[in-house]
Amino acid sequence: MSAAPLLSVENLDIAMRLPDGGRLPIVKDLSLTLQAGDTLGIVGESGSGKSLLSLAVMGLLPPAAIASGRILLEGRDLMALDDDGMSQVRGRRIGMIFQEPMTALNPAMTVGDQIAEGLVRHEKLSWKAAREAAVDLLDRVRIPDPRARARAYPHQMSGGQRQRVGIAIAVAMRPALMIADEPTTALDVTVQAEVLEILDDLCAREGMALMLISHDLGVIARMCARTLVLYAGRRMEEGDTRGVLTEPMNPYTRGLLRAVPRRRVDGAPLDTIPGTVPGFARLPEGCVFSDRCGDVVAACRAGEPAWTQPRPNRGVRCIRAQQEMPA
Amino acid sequence: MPAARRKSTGLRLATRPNLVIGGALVAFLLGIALVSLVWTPLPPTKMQIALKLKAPLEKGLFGTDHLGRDVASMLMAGAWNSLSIAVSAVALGAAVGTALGVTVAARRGLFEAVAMRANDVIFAFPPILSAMMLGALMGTGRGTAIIAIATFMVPVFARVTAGAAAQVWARDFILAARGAGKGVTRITIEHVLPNIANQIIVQVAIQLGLAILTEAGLSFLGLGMAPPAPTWGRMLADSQTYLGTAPWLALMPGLAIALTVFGFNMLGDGLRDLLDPREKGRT
Amino acid sequence: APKTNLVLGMNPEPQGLDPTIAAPVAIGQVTWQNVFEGLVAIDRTGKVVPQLAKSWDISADGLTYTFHLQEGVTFHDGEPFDSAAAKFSLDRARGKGSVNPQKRFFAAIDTIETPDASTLVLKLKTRNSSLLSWLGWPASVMLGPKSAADAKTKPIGTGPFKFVSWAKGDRVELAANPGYWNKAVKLGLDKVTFRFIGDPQAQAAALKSGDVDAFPEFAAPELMESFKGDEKLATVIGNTELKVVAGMNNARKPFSDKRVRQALMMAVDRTTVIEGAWSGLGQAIGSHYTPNDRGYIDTTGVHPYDPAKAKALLTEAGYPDGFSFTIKTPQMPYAPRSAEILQAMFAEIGVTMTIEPTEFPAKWVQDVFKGTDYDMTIVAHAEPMDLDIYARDPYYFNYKNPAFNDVLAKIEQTTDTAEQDKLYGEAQTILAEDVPALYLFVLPKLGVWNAKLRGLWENEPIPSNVLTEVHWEE
Amino acid sequence: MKTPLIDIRRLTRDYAGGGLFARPSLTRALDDLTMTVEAGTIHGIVGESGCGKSTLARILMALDRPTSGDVILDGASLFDLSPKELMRKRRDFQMVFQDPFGSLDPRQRVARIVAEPLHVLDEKPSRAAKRERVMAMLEAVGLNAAQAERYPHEFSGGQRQRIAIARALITEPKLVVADEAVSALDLSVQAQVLNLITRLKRERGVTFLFITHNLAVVDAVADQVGVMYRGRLVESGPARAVFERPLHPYTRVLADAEPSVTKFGRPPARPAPPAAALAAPLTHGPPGQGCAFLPRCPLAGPRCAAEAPVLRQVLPGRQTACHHAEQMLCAPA
Amino acid sequence: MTALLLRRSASLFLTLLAVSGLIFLVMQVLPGDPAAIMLGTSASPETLAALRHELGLDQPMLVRYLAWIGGLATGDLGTSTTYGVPVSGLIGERLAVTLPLALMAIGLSIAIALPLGVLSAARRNGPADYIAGFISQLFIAVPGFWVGLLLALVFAVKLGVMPSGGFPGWQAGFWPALQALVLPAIALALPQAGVLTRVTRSSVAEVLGEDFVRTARAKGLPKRAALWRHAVRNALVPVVTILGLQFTFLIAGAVLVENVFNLPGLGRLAYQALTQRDLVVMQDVVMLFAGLVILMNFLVDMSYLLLDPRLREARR
Ligand SMILES: Nc1ncnc2c1ncn2[C@@H]1O[C@H](COP(=O)(O)OP(=O)(O)OP(=O)(O)O)[C@@H](O)[C@H]1O
Ligand SMILES: Nc1ncnc2c1ncn2[C@@H]1O[C@H](COP(=O)(O)OP(=O)(O)OP(=O)(O)O)[C@@H](O)[C@H]1O
Ligand SMILES: [Mg+2]
Ligand SMILES: [Mg+2]
Repeated sequence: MSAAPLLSVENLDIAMRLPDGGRLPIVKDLSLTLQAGDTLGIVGESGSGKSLLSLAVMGLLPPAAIASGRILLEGRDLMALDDDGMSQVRGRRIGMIFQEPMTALNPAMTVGDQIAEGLVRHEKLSWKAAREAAVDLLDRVRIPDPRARARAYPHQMSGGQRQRVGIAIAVAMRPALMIADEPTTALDVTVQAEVLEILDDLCAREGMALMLISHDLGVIARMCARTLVLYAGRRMEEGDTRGVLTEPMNPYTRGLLRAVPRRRVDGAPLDTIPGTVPGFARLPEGCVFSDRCGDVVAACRAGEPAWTQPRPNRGVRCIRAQQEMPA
Repeated sequence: MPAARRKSTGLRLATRPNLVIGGALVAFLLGIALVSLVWTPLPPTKMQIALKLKAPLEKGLFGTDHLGRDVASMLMAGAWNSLSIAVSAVALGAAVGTALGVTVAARRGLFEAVAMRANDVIFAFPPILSAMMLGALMGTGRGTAIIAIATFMVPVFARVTAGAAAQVWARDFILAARGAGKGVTRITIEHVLPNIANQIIVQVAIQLGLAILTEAGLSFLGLGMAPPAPTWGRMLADSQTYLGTAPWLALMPGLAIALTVFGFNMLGDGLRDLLDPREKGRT
Repeated sequence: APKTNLVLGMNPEPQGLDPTIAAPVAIGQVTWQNVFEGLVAIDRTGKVVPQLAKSWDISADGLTYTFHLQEGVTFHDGEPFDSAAAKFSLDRARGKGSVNPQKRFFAAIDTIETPDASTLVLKLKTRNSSLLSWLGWPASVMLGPKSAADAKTKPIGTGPFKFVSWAKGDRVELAANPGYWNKAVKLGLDKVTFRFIGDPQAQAAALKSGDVDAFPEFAAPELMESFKGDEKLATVIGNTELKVVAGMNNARKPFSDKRVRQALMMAVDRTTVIEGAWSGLGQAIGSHYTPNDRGYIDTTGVHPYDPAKAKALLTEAGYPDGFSFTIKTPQMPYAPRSAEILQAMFAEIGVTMTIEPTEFPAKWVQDVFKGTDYDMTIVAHAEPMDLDIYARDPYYFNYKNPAFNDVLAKIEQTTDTAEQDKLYGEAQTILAEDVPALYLFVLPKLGVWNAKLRGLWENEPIPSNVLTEVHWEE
Repeated sequence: MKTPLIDIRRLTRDYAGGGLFARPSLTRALDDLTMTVEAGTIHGIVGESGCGKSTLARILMALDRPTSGDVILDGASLFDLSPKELMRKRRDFQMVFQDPFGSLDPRQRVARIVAEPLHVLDEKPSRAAKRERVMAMLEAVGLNAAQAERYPHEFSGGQRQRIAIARALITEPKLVVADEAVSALDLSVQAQVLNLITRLKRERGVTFLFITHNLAVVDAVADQVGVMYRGRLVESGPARAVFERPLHPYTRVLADAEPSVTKFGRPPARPAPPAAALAAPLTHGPPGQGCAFLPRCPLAGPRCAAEAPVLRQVLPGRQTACHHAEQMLCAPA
Repeated sequence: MTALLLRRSASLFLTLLAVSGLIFLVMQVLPGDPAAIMLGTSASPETLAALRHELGLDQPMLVRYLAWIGGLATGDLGTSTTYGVPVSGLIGERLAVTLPLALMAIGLSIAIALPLGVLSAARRNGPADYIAGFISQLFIAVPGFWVGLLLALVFAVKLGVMPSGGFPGWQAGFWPALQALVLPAIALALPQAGVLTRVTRSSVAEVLGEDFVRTARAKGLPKRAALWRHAVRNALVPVVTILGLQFTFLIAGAVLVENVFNLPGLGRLAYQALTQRDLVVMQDVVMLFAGLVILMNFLVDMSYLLLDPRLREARR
């Protein structure tokens, strides 16, 4: 049976409503598909709309955001679901780990209860059983002395510990799709490795699909079979991770790779992408990256380059990539 | 950018019914209060006993009271008296109470213990008692009424702000400000107050209504403004026994008070939304 | 059978129930003639009638009063009432540590003798024509030597009703006294509840809902109208002794000038004051005397309402542009209302009056009554026939008129009632002419009670709720 | 040798834990930590989550007081200063917080937030000068002037962190404690910020205490590095040398765990640490016997259980707290 | 914990002592002589002196103060000068009315305000919010004694289903006594509910913007559950603050409503004692108020600790 893909996002646009009544488009014409067990990495400049994309999938966009397009989970249009319907999907079918460990937890509830809560709600566990399960989950995310820590409040934990609690909340119900929005930003490398291991495990053993947002290309390389590069709300490049990271076709991807921190023996500064991210209100004409791109030509400014698929499993938005493509 | 901001002010107002309605109401009331200083349809204290207890429109816009005075004129003059007392009292109470509250939240320790207990003591005195004390000490009149009302608002504001401020003090940006070398006072002014402004504004709006009503109680005891100066509160108190025979006497000041409270509350809501940057994107 | 219980509403709650140790009128309104009785009593017309003294003789020089007491009378606790008890009561009231609010009543008494158990002899230092009527007052009632100390909370008297209970702040309950000495009295009630309700609206609601059967002294004249349509309720407007008087500090300028006082009096239109302050229910007076007092003469025409003349008089007195002063008004409803009207009327003749609300009784007594630190005040004088206050020194009016004092002294010396009445008329005329205070009106007694209720006093020669004759009609 | 800018001496910080109704417990966040930071260097601190890095930062900023121990900053003991002296001193040390969301006042515009520390300057700059400095600083961290009038909630996490960095750098302090300052930043901005930091060090002699768990970042900018484990310093030395040739097994674990753009997919299976290691409570008592890293250590021997290793010099400029440092020296990296 | 309790008790004791001193001083400053008030206007100076002596008013201030607090310490509240009965009994009777009344009113106002405020915050700027806002503003704007009059008019006079006022006492049976308190409780509760609604709304609205509410939603909690389980609890600190203030207000300041319903409550006792200058009762009642306020604040402070674990740690 050629089942519908687990997640398919079609032509998603997200705009923010402005106080004066205007709209500021952020995410433009974004499409992606994810099969069960797939691991997709999303990288991109800060503010490029990665979090908005994940929130759109969760149906938790801020009130000021307006989304259009389609988001299908196993063929069901999530955007057509009401809140109760979405509640059945959230947590259970799609779990989410948030970027912000410090504010994402309820300060007035013990972490154990915050983990247990979803289980009580969806798995119909008793609180006692759910709390037991929460202790196990804390253990699984490598929190030492989980039984005692389950009774701690978020403010009593370090940032990393809180983030692991966030992960425990998200994996509690073994969702089919996990959206992890920079889940390891606040973690040290050993714990990061462990957490990535946990996520890897869930994907491998339970066929969980993973949408991992990170700007750490190392993490992406470690975790994801495929990678999507976003810039200013647009897909810039997509393909298998190894291909994207070793043979980037888009100048932005190349810029990113050059900016990966490494020791410079000569003491020279690290490579950066020149300029700053333009505000969404004043994106350049044509290609959104054109004003920072080293390889820019006049045609880049003429119109937004189309999304092309030069190879199977590889997509890119750059006229130079098209031009350089062998016929 | 600032230019663009300014241009859209009109648009932004249109999306804020609270602010518009509240602002308009308050402006209207203040306008009336100011006009009453130079003009009322009849002198508000002019009695025509022969024309007493006439229904609205039968004599004057809102009828006459038990001494034949023009209710509409009294309402106008009352607007000035009531609003000036209520606004000054709340301003005073809120200022002192908030100052106390934020200081308590900032200093804690012994100061907190002493200040909050002192607060308790003030609050323990029934308002009437403290009002009478004040009356005994400084005579009666507008000033006494203002201070008496403010006195019992101090603990209210102190408590509300102390609680809210303590929560703000627990946030990280306070740490950043301390790291920047800011003292307790500066942090309080620059960070704590703006972040608790919401709750203060809501309280101010609520307490304004209460202040008007309290002034009525004080006038009743002879601690408010001396007659014949009309205040809404006293009009309400005086009209109590006419509820059955001349309902408009109670209805008019009652409505005026309700409108004022409503107006200030709306304005408070609107201001709060306006001041809260996070609200800006919402409709 | 008709009902035999009564719920009677009152406004201020009495603070304590012994009328011989505290002043509030409410004490007498619960206990006088119901629980406690005097040697003599004052009846519903204001006449002195025998009570525990069945008769008396007054010596020709007026210095010896011999009372013949009722026999076989006992207090509710069984203690007998005899001349010893009577002497005890009077000594308690006039003795050294006495806190009787009317101690002056007994000042004239020199000695008290009890030749036998049923005879009481009072020897006076000076003649005193008021003594007999004073002995009828609540402050002069008879208490038992054993029970007197606790009478404040547990009143025990000789009256037709016994004290049962007092729920402070809410009610006092009385029950008929089966062993009442006066067999001529047929009580119509066996249980009486006094309920204390302060708010006029609440009073009205209680009456309309039937929670209270009677309010002999209803508080708000403007609400009387609302009972008119109610067939179940009867409204009765009677007389009281409550004279609303705007007293002036006669020792202070400009009130020390008679012309000024007269001008102010002429600036006042009493009818309008009554209309505005008390819904037209009340009677204008021209001096400190009510129409139900003996020897009353109408003095309202002495200084009739005449603003033009008032202004002329002021000019004559040296105030062509008027002057300014302050009136200290207590918070009882009649006072600020009347004051506001006076304020407007004075304004007509160019006099500016500032109203300063003054808490009653505490601050008023201190500032005005004791301190005489005031220009003008306004208060209702409750005591009947209290003309003598204008002769007292000190008294808050600071009024000094030897001619007036002479008249009063003559009254005291005279036993001939016709002569007395004539002298009272003279005294009234002097006050009306001199205007030591602005005489405004007598407060009416606004009675509202169940239409089937009979026997309550319509008038109030003395503040009271005498229940002896009260009964329900079928 | 010149005196170090910061001299941290036997710093210990205990947190009283336990709730209102629970039994009180003690968490030792810093355990007898001693280290020095030379002026004009970038000194990296790495270590696992919860090892006390932020606690150290707070104490250095005089926002918190140690249970025992002392910090000598620029020759003066930080905790002996009068409040006034401390206030003046604050311009010399600034901090960038780990949490870019909580550390910005939601009710203030960016320009105001960034200008905040300026008030400790002796000569108060004029409004215009202030503004100019703020704008320059914003440019320097890769934000544009238009954004100065916005509120923090209008920015993404990375953008907010740049605001926080701008705020820390505006007084041109001698020392900046950067607690996870770049972990929320995307690569190109991270590179910009790192360049900015190196430039500030080079051109203005600013000293950075650079706390991070990202070894690559430390490796890229730090001159010196200290590795912390459970409240203690377990290794220190020149950054390059430490990562190339770790002298403590924990440093080795760290280096191994670092993901890299050149390592695709799941790394070869490593022996999982024994369960006991993870169960060991972070709340540990007073320094007891044995090495804290013992349960996770591949080199653990009997001595490690009996005797807590102290920090000692093994090579010139390199210190470690491991009984087996020599063994590591010989083993292939 | 015990140390904490000890410290709190010590501070409590000192506070009460300070309060007692202040109260006593205030009583002395009040104009009006209790004896003069009791004896009315006809009393002679020696009568007055006699009464002053009987009441102990002629003693030095310090002696009277010490006698008073000495009595307090041994549970003897003294004897009312006007009623002539022990104050303890007087206060006890009044508390039996006022306490249940205040509790009912508070319960009622919570029952109205919490759902209304939360609903308002959850549907911010929607029609429900505007309606709830209007209702709460109406409650605030209309004075309680007015509501009382209206209620009495409708339920006692027109319908006759409730007593128009007065209090039969608990010995008259639980139900009649309770019935007498229902209308006054409503009259008291509505304005309080109005205030509470607004505080709840603004506080909940604030918390709803926090990230952890989003986390809760991401777990799959429906809006309502996220609202009640996560947002409301974190929004309760200001609500509880107001609640504490209201409770003490209800006990001490409900004179008007007690008047309208003719209830023998503490507020009226205080007012009566004040006008009669029954200083003994005054002192004791105000002392009781102070004690209640302090107790209430203690409870509010404790509830902060329950509600917000972050506040449990001593800061700095
Ligand atoms: N509530 C909001 N109001 C206005 N603009 C917003 C709001 N939330 C996000 N934005 C804008 O939308 C854009 C995308 O934000 P988003 O949080 O998705 O970025 P991101 O890719 O997740 O960045 P980061 O890597 O820093 O987390 C940003 O430019 C941000 O400024
Ligand atoms: N206020 C506190 N009360 C109790 N324990 C605390 C408190 N703050 C921190 N801790 C504990 O102290 C230890 C060190 O915390 P710290 O925040 O310094 O760690 P960190 O190294 O900064 O971690 P991360 O990298 O995760 O931010 C942790 O075990 C933490 O749980
Ligand atoms: Mg993001
Ligand atoms: Mg940290």
